[in-house]
Amino acid sequence: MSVLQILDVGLALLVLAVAVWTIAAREIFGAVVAYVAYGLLLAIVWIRLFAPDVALTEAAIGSGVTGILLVTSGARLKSAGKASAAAKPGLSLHLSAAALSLLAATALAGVILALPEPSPTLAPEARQELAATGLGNPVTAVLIAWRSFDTMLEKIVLLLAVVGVWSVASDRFWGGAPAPLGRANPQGALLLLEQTLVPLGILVGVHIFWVGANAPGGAFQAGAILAAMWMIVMIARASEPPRVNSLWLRLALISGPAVFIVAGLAGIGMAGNFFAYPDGFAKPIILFIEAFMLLTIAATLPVLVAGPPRRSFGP
Amino acid sequence: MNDFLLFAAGFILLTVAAGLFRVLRGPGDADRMMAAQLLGTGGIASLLLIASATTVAGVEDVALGLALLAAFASVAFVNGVATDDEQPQEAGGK
Amino acid sequence: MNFALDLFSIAAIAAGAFFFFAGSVGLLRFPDSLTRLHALSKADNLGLGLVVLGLLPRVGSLLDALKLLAIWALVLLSGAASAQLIGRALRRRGGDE
Amino acid sequence: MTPSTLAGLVGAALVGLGLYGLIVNPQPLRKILAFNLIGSGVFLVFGIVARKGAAAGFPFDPVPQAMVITGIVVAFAASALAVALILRLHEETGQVLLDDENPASLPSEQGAGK
Repeated sequence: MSVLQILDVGLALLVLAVAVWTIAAREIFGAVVAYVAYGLLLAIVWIRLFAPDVALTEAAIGSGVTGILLVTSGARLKSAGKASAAAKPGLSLHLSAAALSLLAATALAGVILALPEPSPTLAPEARQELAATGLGNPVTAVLIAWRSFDTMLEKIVLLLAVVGVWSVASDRFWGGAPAPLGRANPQGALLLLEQTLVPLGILVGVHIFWVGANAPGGAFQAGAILAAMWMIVMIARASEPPRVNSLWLRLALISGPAVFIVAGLAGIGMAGNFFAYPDGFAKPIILFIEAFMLLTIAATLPVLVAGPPRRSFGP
Repeated sequence: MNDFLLFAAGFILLTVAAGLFRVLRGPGDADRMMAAQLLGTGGIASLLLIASATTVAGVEDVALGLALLAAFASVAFVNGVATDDEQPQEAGGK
Repeated sequence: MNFALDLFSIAAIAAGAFFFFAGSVGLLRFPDSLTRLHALSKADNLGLGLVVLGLLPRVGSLLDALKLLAIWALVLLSGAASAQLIGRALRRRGGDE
Repeated sequence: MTPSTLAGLVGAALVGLGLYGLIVNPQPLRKILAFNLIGSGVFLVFGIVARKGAAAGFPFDPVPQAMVITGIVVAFAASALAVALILRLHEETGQVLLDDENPASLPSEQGAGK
């Protein structure tokens, strides 16, 4: 057994242990901290699977932004009064749930062990497609060129989620702003972070977006980092969550899918098919679409975390 | 050399994971945050070591993103923990 | 020359790993939260710093070396700021008791 | 056992664990966490499929990886929507549990004004 194999097994056991703790922790806060740690460990597993793009997305959105969503909502629930005592499910439910989960996990494990060898793959087709787009990162090429329909519809799912979150607002708050993310009187250290880390973070985000064409990175990961930076600014109270009826916010939210659809329709005229990019222009078009997707993701994630409007009009 | 890098990565991961025991025990939320922060830094260190040993391209950017998000997570945690006392008793500060 | 660089890497990374080890032991064994915070910041700053130092001779390009240093700088910045934030939260809580 | 198979088995175990937590934990926020665990387990299974599909000079099949990236974002959107619904439920009824056996009827307007 080589060192690498031992490391893999250790990593796997660690991931499972932290996952057990997110389920078993007594308080929600401990569970969320464990979940964020779990996301980080999972990022290392993704690196071991040669998937740095996924590693970054998992760390940024799967663990970082989801973590702050749960911490913030947990704090809001707490500040609105102690959560009512949870009714503990009975032993029989525990046992049957355990049996069901064990069954599901075993079935899935069996499928994984029975995967055909060599397994079917779309990599050769992706390689061909990559040559046509002029990109260097196959994952970006798949996202924006080859399977662009999926990515566009996924952007629309994000929009639907925003509509859903906003629509649970009380009528009297409609058109107002969500509750502030941070506390009044932010501390000095927070302001220091806001003033030094955020510019650096924006730089890193733009860098990750730019290298995404040829190396791991791209609009999703960069958008998540920019979203995190915007949320730090809002936690430090240097800016407030925008009112839901502000025009610029809505333009930012729809720009990604809108540009995507326009580019797709233009493909009918210029290259004869929906989402066909004309020869030689594929790379600039892809980067153009990605730039607006970046904007949409960076705007959508904080809006989803901030939640529905709770104040009738901004201060 | 590669084996040494992997060994170091495993060792760091193991020690900071032992530190994760603080997440379990607490007692306070601050201790939990500290353990998560230590895991963040150790995770970045072992990520860099593993990447250097197995030559996965572009891992520096992933680690850069992780470093940013570690800071973001601690900010969010402190903010989430401290929301229950809203009164401005720290207005002056030091 | 190569051998000397490898030796340097090994020494620096081993020292970094030791600081992580010391930080974890401190986090587990120190009696109260503020001393644990003290142990944590040593591990954060020195541990990662030494590992980055040890990896520097092995990177391919100047840009990658700069990225490694930037990672360390980011962790230093956020470590310092969050230690301050956590310390304040602790002090506030401690005042109640 | 190859590292990718190991990761796939971890994914299977995570799905089971998340399913258990989803059923057993009464608090909705914990249910969302468990739901996310299931999600990441499924993503890991995708990861092993991607790794096994290494061909044509790529160390992985990029198509499942791209699907995982979109999937992570969609999972977050679903969690955010669920959180918004829970907070609204809490504002309306003052409780955070999903069972309607004891519908507490205390409208907490001060919670809404926050």
